[in-house]
Amino acid sequence: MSGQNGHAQYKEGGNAHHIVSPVVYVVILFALIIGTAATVWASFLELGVWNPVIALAIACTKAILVVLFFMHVKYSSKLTMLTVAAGVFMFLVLVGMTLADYISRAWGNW
Amino acid sequence: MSATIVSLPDQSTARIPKMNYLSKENGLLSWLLTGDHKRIAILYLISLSFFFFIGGALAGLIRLELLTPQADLMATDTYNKVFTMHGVIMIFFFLVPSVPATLGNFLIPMMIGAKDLALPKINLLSWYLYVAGGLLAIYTMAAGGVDTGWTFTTPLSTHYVNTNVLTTGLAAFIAGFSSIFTGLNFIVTIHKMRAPGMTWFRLPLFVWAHYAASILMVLATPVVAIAIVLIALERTIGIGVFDPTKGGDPLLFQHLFWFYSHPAVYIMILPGMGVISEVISTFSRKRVFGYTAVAFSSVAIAVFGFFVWAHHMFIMGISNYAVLVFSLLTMLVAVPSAIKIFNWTFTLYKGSITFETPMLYTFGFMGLFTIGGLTGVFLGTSGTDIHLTETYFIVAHFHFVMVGGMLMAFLAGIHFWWPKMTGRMYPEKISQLAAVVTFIGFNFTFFPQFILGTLGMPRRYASYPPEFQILNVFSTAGATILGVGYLLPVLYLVWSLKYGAVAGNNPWQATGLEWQTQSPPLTENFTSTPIMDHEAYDYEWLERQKEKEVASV
Amino acid sequence: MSESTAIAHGAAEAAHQEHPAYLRHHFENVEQQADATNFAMWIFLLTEIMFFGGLFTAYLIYRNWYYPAFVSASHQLDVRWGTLNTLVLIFSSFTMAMGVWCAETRRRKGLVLCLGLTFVLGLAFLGIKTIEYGEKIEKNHVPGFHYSLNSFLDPEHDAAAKQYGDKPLPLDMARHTEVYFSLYFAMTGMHALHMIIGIGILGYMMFRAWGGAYTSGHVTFVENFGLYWHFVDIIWIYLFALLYLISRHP
Amino acid sequence: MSHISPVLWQFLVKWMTNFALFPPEASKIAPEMDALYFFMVLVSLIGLTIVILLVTSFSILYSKERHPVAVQVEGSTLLEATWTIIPLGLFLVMFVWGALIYFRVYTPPPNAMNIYVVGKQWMWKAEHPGGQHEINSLHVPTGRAVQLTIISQDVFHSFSIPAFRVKREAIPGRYNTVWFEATTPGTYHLFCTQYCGTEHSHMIGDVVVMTPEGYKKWLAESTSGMSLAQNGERLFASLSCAACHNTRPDARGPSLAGVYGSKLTLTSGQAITADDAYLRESILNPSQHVTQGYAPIMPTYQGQVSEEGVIALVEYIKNLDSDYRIQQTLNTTELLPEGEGGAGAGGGKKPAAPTTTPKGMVKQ
Repeated sequence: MSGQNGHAQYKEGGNAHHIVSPVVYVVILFALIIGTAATVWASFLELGVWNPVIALAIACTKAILVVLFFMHVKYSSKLTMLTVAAGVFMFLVLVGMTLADYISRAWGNW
Repeated sequence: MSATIVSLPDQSTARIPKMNYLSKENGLLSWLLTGDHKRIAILYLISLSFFFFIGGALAGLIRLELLTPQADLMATDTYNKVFTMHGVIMIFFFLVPSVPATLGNFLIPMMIGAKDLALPKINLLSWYLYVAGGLLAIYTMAAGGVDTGWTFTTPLSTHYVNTNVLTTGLAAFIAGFSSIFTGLNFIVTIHKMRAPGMTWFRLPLFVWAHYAASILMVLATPVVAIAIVLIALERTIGIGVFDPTKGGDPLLFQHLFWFYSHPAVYIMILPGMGVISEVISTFSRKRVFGYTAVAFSSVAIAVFGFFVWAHHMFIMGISNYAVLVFSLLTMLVAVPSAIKIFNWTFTLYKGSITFETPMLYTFGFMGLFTIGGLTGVFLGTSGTDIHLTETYFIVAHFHFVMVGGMLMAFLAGIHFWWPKMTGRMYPEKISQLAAVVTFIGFNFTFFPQFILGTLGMPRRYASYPPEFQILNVFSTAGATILGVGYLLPVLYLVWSLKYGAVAGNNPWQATGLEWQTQSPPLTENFTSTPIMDHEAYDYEWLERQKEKEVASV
Repeated sequence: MSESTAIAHGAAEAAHQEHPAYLRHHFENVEQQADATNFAMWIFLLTEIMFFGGLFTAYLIYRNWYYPAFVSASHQLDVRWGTLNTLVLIFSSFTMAMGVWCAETRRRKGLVLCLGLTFVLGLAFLGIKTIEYGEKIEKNHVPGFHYSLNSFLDPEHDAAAKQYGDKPLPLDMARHTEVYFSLYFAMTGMHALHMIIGIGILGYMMFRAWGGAYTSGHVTFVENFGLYWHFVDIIWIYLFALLYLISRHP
Repeated sequence: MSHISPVLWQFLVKWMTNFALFPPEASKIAPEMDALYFFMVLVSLIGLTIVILLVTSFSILYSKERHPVAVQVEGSTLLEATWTIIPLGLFLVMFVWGALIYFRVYTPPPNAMNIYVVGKQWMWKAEHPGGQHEINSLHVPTGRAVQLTIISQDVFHSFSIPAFRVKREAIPGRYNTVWFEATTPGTYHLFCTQYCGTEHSHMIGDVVVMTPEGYKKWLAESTSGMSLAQNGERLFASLSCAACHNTRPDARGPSLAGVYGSKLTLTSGQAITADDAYLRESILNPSQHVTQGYAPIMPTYQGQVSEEGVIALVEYIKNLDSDYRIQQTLNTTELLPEGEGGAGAGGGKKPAAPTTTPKGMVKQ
């Protein structure tokens, strides 16, 4: 966590807002469309256990692209990145620890 | 008069400053549409007290019913509704918002040297949400009540009761969003609105505690919100997420519910701990022992608090291995609380202690919270939890932490900052009496319940085997004393609004920024942005400050 | 009042005169205000993650338990509608991002156009969703009293199921398709609710943007709404992968 | 004493003769759990005393009168480490100790005698293997491990016997187990501790612990004439289970003889031990529990068999150690007397639970 005080950050004033160029947006848009096509295509293949893995991997890639570029996180402060990370982490705690109970219920004899 | 405690201003000349946040505007609308965090805090204080006394009246009914082993005062059905509403009102409409929404709202901007919270409109919105939720809860009571218990256990709440589960759920849902917005506001304010020189490690511990609690509010509350939504959908259109007859797992509801409701107890207690840190430092005139340890223990409680929820489910048939993990993590979360208790104790060491009312409440807090915390370990230990859970032991433990801990801290804080909020002192002698009465009444009420729990008396029973009666009579008798202890402050605090001695800026000679401005403060809090040039709880700085002032006069 | 603690904050005082109207009184300057509201929006999105997190947890558990039911039930969703809706939302995210760019570069008409496109795409998404819901209602796939198992017990007579060569599910497994549809309606319903709220705010923003409210330097509102809109898009990306694309191979 | 009001006096007498401070220890696990309990009480008392002593002595020593000027102390890493590590160590001891007890309470020994418990709003029904059927009471012998297999028919309940220090939630849709070995004959409380609706506080009963001889006598006196397994057998026949589960070479289902406790491989490749929970699940959700080599053709019996019916079936299958009985059932299916084996035979939605004895009819 930053030790500097709240106001000092704003004194400089110059800390100009990063404006993302539309070209980047267009590139991301196409990447997302390709991702959508790829994930639909992959779901029609017989890949066994890899089907959900691929679907989730593509979904995560798309989500990361949106977060980084459309939501400007790539150009944002560390605090914003930390916030996103905290959100993902707590989500994983909720899912992971709940699932851990369900998975380990099958161990042992009851 | 002594060297450290300055005298109150001479009563004949003392005046409440003409310009202050209370006098700035008049009329009901100026309150209902205000963006001023201090006015919103007062609105909260009034509405919270209202709900506290409704919840308290319900508690009185519960204790009266339990005076005899038979369900004779009311039918079991009525009793079930009474304890459900007691739980819902006390938890969602008193404990969760209590310290943060009143004292936190009032003080956080002042403590960090800001003019207001970052999002004043959201702050007002969260008060309106709170009131809307509260009115819905009251409506539920008028419309026949609800008898699921505040835990909304499925499938009871979805398929087996015909009472107002939907309105109660909606009330809790709305109150949840009120709490989310409060927490969100605090986090943003603490990050972005600190005055020049106010570094993280110069923040008062009150602010640290609220920061930790806010993280919990923001991350945990939405999970119970979605659980309530699913219950509502299950009741209305009959979806099958928790319904075992359709293949759902009712334990999943327990997971989602406790993912919020366990951190919720830290949401309730952490701000109280913040109050204790401030009070104990001020009245021993000493920096809090191990400032960093206390600050980090707040954060540690918040973080570990997320990993322990399933200790509410030890006997429900979750995996034994999950029980191991959750039990171990529960032990870890107990440690920061122990650290806090000892650090507060050693704050007294070599201090110069005075025993004003807030300090008495603080001593009460330390004793009762120690008992409450240690009995929590009984329940976190998986083996003894089997015997003690779902009995009056749980009830006693929870009330020791929440009423003995949280409510004592709330009252300590209200008394401590009363001069700042109103500009007037509360009457000292009678308030000391109230503190002592509360402490005695509390122990009478809830200590017997530990024994009842060990004996195995289940909670939420309208009738019970006769051999439990004597302890229940003790408990009910204690509750009447406790009731007196809670009524007294209302009377004398209201009295003091008009007749209390004028307090002056800094009656306690405390170091926080909130004390370095007039009482009651201006709407903008400070005449100009303060600059923090010293550590928190720096009493030597305060001394130097006063010398300078004397010299300049 | 101790004077020395509250030394007049010279810089702030001097700057006071040149502050624009949209700067609220309790902030020192525009930067701080923008930063604070942006951070607040992110914290709000955190709560949204956890809100949907509960649903995703439920989904993962039941998908593991009742995999065959989930596969057969997901075949009842039309992957073409789903893909189209995904593309619609991705486009709307793009137009929203462009809208933010227009606001930042002070293009009033461009902003109104982008917001308008986003608005229309949002409505299109909801329209398609309504068609899909209509299909479910027609086939009695809405959980509850009228829920029908015909498509799963007798896939031969069900066009959607036949297309993927579904075999009839045993009765107990077929019953668990209701869990799938419970989650389907809960998840897409919550998502649609967010869309509706978003579209409402978009309408308000278009109105304000026409008056030039966001193209004079004060872009925080548009930016923050953009964050919300992109977040809703991300949720859909996952919903699409989890609800529609469990396994489509025949 | 005459100046004390007689009413109050009466109360006092009543209370004093009817007053408890600590529950009786009537099971083998109880003294062990109490040992941990008292250890924790001791630690808590010591901790509390330390805090109280420190606060009181500091308050006296450093009150403003005695100590007008405070000495600023930053903190002490050594002290803070002490009160981090010592509580942590103590808590970890409690954790390990508690976990050992927890695993004991919820891991029944293999030779335990099994009693089924069904919770419903608002009563406990206990089914003994011998067909004895109780409501809101439970008779158990001393000196013998008793395993309870608990399930709820509607909402969450919780089966609690404070004198034994055991408790287990009764949950709809799955079996939970707990076990104990009673040591002292007597009558003890049985509570439902999970809030379950209007009559929650009336869902209480008695646990009667008897000497082995007394228990034997009780068993003989309260038998309904048919054991649980026999009831199961009747149900097995009326549901025509034997049509598939037989030993004929063309049998469509696996033989159930000796299946209980054996290791099975499912079609999913998962290896599983056939326990009570598995048997129950494969009756109600068969398609998820198909043994390797068989087609998933078994219909579900959800909605056709009550929880008690499932229990009877499970108990019947548990006791099948040869195919002889199945062959018998196969031959006698048609010969069943009218009315008795009618459960479910007509495809009725809610069959009269064949296990319900006249005694069980008392309530509901």
